[in-house]
Amino acid sequence: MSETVATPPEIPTRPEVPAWKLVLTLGIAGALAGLLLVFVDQATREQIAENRRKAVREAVGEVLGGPAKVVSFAVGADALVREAEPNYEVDTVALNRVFAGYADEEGKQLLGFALAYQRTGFQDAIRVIFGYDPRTKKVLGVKVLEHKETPGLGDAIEKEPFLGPIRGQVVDLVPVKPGDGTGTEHEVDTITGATISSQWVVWIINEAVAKAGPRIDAWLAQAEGGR
Amino acid sequence: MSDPTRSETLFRGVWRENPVMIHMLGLCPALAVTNTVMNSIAMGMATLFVLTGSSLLVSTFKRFIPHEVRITTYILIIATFVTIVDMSLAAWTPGLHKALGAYIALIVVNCMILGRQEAYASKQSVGRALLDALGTGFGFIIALVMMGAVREILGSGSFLGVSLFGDNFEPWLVMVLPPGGFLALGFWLLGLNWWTQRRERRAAEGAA
Amino acid sequence: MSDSLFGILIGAMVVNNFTLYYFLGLCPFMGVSGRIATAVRMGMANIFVLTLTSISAWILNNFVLPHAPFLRVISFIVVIASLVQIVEMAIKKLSPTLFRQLGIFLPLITTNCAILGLAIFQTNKAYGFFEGLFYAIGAGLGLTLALVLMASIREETDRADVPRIARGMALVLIIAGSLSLAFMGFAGLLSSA
Amino acid sequence: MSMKLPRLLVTASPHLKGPASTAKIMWHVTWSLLPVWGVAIWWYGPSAFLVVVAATAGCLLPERLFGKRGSLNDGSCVITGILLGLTLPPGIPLWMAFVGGFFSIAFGKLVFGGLGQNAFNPALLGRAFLQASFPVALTTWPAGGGEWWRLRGDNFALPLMRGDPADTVTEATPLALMKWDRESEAAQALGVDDLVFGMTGGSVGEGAAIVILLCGGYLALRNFLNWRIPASIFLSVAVFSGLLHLIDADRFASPQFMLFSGGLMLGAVYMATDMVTSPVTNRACWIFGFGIGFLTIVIRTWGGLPEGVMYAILLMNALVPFLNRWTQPRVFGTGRKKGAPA
Amino acid sequence: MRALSLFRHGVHPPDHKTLTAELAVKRMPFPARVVLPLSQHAGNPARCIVKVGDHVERGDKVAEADGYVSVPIHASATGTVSEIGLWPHPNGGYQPAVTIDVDPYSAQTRRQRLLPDWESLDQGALVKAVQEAGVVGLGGAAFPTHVKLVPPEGRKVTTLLVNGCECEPYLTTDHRTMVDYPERVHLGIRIMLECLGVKRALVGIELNKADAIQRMEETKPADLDVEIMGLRVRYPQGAEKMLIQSLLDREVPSGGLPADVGVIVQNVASIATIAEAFETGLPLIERIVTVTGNGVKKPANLIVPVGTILEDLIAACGGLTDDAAEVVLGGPMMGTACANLQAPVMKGTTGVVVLTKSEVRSREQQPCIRCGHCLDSCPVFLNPQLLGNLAKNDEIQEMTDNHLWDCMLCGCCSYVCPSNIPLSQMFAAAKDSARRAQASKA
Repeated sequence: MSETVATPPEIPTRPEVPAWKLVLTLGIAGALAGLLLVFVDQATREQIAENRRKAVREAVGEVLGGPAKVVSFAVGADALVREAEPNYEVDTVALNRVFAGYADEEGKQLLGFALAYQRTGFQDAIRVIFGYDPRTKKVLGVKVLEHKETPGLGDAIEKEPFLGPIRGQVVDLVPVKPGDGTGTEHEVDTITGATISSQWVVWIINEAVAKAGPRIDAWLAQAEGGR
Repeated sequence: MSDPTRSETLFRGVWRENPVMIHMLGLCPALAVTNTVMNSIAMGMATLFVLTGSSLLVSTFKRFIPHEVRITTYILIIATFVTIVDMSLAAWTPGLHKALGAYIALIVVNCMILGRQEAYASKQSVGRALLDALGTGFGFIIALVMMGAVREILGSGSFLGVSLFGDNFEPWLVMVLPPGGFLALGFWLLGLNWWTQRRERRAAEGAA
Repeated sequence: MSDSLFGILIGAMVVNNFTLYYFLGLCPFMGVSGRIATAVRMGMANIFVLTLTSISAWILNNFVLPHAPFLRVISFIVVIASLVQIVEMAIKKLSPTLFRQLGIFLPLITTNCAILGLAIFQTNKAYGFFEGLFYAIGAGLGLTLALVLMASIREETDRADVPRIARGMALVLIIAGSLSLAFMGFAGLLSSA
Repeated sequence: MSMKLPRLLVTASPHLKGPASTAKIMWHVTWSLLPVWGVAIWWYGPSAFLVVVAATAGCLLPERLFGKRGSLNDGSCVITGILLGLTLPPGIPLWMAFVGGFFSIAFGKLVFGGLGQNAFNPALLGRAFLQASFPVALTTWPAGGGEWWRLRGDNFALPLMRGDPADTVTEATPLALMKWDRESEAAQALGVDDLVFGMTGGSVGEGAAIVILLCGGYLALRNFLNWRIPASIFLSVAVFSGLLHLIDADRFASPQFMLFSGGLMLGAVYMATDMVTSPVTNRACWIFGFGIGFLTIVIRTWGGLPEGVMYAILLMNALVPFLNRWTQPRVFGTGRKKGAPA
Repeated sequence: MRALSLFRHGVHPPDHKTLTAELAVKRMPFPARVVLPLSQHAGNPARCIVKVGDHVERGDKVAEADGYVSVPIHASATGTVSEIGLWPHPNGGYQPAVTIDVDPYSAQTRRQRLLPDWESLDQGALVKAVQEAGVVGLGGAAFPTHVKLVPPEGRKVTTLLVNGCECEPYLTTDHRTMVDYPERVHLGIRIMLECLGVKRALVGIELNKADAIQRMEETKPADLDVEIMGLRVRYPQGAEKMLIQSLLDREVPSGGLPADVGVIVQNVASIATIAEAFETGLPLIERIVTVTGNGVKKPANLIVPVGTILEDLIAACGGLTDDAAEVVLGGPMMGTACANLQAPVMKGTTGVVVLTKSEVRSREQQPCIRCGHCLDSCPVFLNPQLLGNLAKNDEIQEMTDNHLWDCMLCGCCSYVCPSNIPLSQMFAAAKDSARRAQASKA
């Protein structure tokens, strides 16, 4: 096999173009492209950000069972930092933000916290948001934000038959095979055929609680103590 | 070479020189996002938009683009259109944007688009370039829908989201998974080969 | 939970193989996979460019793009293309042998979706410098693996009496589909427990 | 001078022919599968019979339609069908077994040009296709016990429709127990004896380890399979799982367990040794088997799936041309060996 | 005595030797005519020096050597040259040959010696005399023996190997030579050692010829450094390279000669013939031929005048049976089939094996299933599977890169192939076309 590099014959008729012309062409093209993009960006940026926030906002509302008021907290090094306005930019890798939902407008009746967290599934990350009541350690509601599990199989983790029964269970959750449960309030029935995917959801909840739980508890103790 | 008619310019890319089925170009999106017909159409439309837009620009300004930097310029133009599509989809159809994911940005490196600029738009009039881009783009959409149809019907038992076989249908999940992409295109090619070869044989028999 | 570097490497290499799972880098996969020797060199060139891409994408992401995220696609493609060009010229000058081995593949790779795909995925996953590096190497190894497997199978099937309707790309796609099926065995590797 | 002369033939040398023939090899393998099938029927009842028949029918159809003339007689198709059937759960709807068989032969063999030219083991490719298509049906393992005549699942589900899960009493396979339910009573109670002699949840042909070994031994003695492949698979599985078991006996299952659980026996003896898709050189056979064992343990231990034999074999199938190329025998009179006398 | 076999692979076909192994060598009656092809040996054909009508006596030269790698041909019976022209050749087709009508009234007696007494000759003259006697390798290849007696420049031969393996099934020529004429073999060895200036000789005999081993041991002269060695029964034990490896554990380098490892190999029948020639003074005009197989009525080991037409030879053995289907000259593994029984016996014809219909029923070729049995059988460690695949696609260059030239066409791969792929035939054809390509390039 010969792999000599064949230099294509120069086309003799093409006139030499001065370098400044090349640079100018690229410059103009680049500038025009940039200009166009800035314009489109201006038109779409807010909408895109809003779409993202909306997704999280709706999810928070869903897993907390429709709170009247939501407060966001940045997860600090050792404590939760309350934010003035609810901020829905979440980083599910770092678990940078949790949300507290209240049943009343004044923020008196705490419904629970919403936590968004992720881990690697079969192919890619599974991102889950769930509501959690720090006082009873109960899960309030679960929603899968994003996953790439097998369609038709692993994607059962985003469906009600699996997620519904998790509601009301107490962390630490223990995944069990359907029918094998002993009836304790820690148990979650996994999905036949998608056992691992469903176990991952359970682990995500456990890990998220393990990670942010102490800070939530601390905040709660402070808030209730201060009252 | 005789000058092809306008309709030839338009229809050539649609079927006879279909970018995916015949020339094997743009395979990456053709395999990656065709697990439903809707995704196929969306991806096809996005590509059509980028292709038509850049063909128009390139053929309009072909006089001013020096040969030495033409590829870079084409890429710049294509990338601009792709970014526009990307942001627009993200803003107004977030669901679709999520389904297509990074593959929208990857339209930039779809060899079909760059190929059309280099081979056609940079040499022809604006009108012809437009026809050619439309033809090729529709050809691309057709190919993607062909893929999407097979994959969605078998893989989800539905077409454009409408269930075809009732609730008890057992979907062939493999078709919506990556292997299904390869297999579906392989299956189409087998069929097309069978068809063309049969036609050739018939023609040969007719001639004899 | 963040993945270990080894996990990222293995993940990019076999679990989410760029070619067989993400359909990236299909042009060389279909075009250059006729011979093992060529496939190996193509793979090497790919690893090299992917690594380079990962580094430049990291630099862009951290120092340039925070100010203008809408320029991401454009800047990735332009920077990568020119970088590869420069490296190509440098190799040509410094080591003609290496150039003969890898050089002719470099221009092919520049407009290869795997390269841009890597840059975008790396950005989406918010990988740091070393994570990105391992991701790139894993992806490159995965591409090489797929290329070499494909090439060695094709060297066999070139001599087989493949039926007329399956000759050419149809068979290649079915082989690729089979490989992709086989690679499904790696699903979830290192991510359970 | 006239001697009555018969018409004489002229053929090329050698004029003698060894006893082996392709059809003989294939039919021997087929016969040797019958005891395995028999044990399966004894355990899983009519379902085991039906599933294998459906898979075989699925294999025969495309071969008859698109194959070369007379290629049905070489027996290879029947082997593919029976092997595919043996790897399926007994309760699977028959139409799925049929589809799997069809895919095996049409896409796993005929597109490559028929017998001898395919790159992947057709039966396993069909199995992988089914596994990817119908993961739930393919991982629904019926429990033992009950009346022998009872079907072990909704075998007669209508084509394209899903089986009725209510018909099935399921049970986890030992490997699944070991992977996800290690603490459970069922896992604790599981002994290697059960794996070797007893009936555990699993595919049609999984339980008959001893019979498979005996039949494989017979085939190896007759040189109808290369003994190096199963030998190296067993060896590498034993070594790798043994090492892991030594490191942490609580986390990693014992080598005996790894050897006798899942489809390892069937895979090592009948699938990996498929002549077409295994290497031709003996050195490559060792590497091939070693690779299968290693990948099996990797997938079983760290992968997302409980069982990896099938994928391990398919992956190594893909490597076979490469292995063949790199293990060419040293031709007589070349290389380092002593040349001139001292 | 040790049972040696250091060569690996090979095959073990049923040997069918019992048909003739116990039958002592007998002389066949002179036929009505003999036909002497001018091309009976490897190298240049001999040049005819008689004309039609000439009267020739037994042992008279009818054709002389044309060059160094060539030997003369002698009349094998007293009679008249009746025809010089094309005649069916055992290898197929027609080739120039001298036909002698045998004088029915001649006594065909032994005549005064034509060759000098060997003890009076020096090395060079001895080699010349061997050429003059028309001796070629009688094991089948018919390579002129005198050429082998002069090792190439720079190679020192230290050992003479005598090949008494006769690993081909059916044949018992060498076997009976060793049983019936062991003294002659030992004398031949003595002459060869003298000729080569070598002290030591090893005789390799397969263990299925116990009587031959015993007779050779019994008659071994005390002053001769000869060792008789039993070898495992395995085809192709008698191939030069395999024999050298089994007896001495040396590998002849690829493309090299036995002399490269200090060895020369001679077939036992050739050695006996040299001894006989110097004993009787007559050149090589007759040889022992095994006529055997289930297709022949009375199998026998016969001393046959070179040039005897196959039809006569077979008639002398009772004729063909009704189900005879194929006549093979030489052993069934490497011999060539011959459909024209007018073809004559040549110097290199070791045997005539007649196979019956049931033994040669043609087997349908099937696709290769990559079982690898051919690799396990190839004595020189080729990859016949790969080579066959390349041959099918006419990739001759690739084949030569994969050591096509090391193939000795022993037929083991074809023998074991379950799919009946005629591998060795394909390799022979490939070698031919490679040779042609080389020739046209040159």
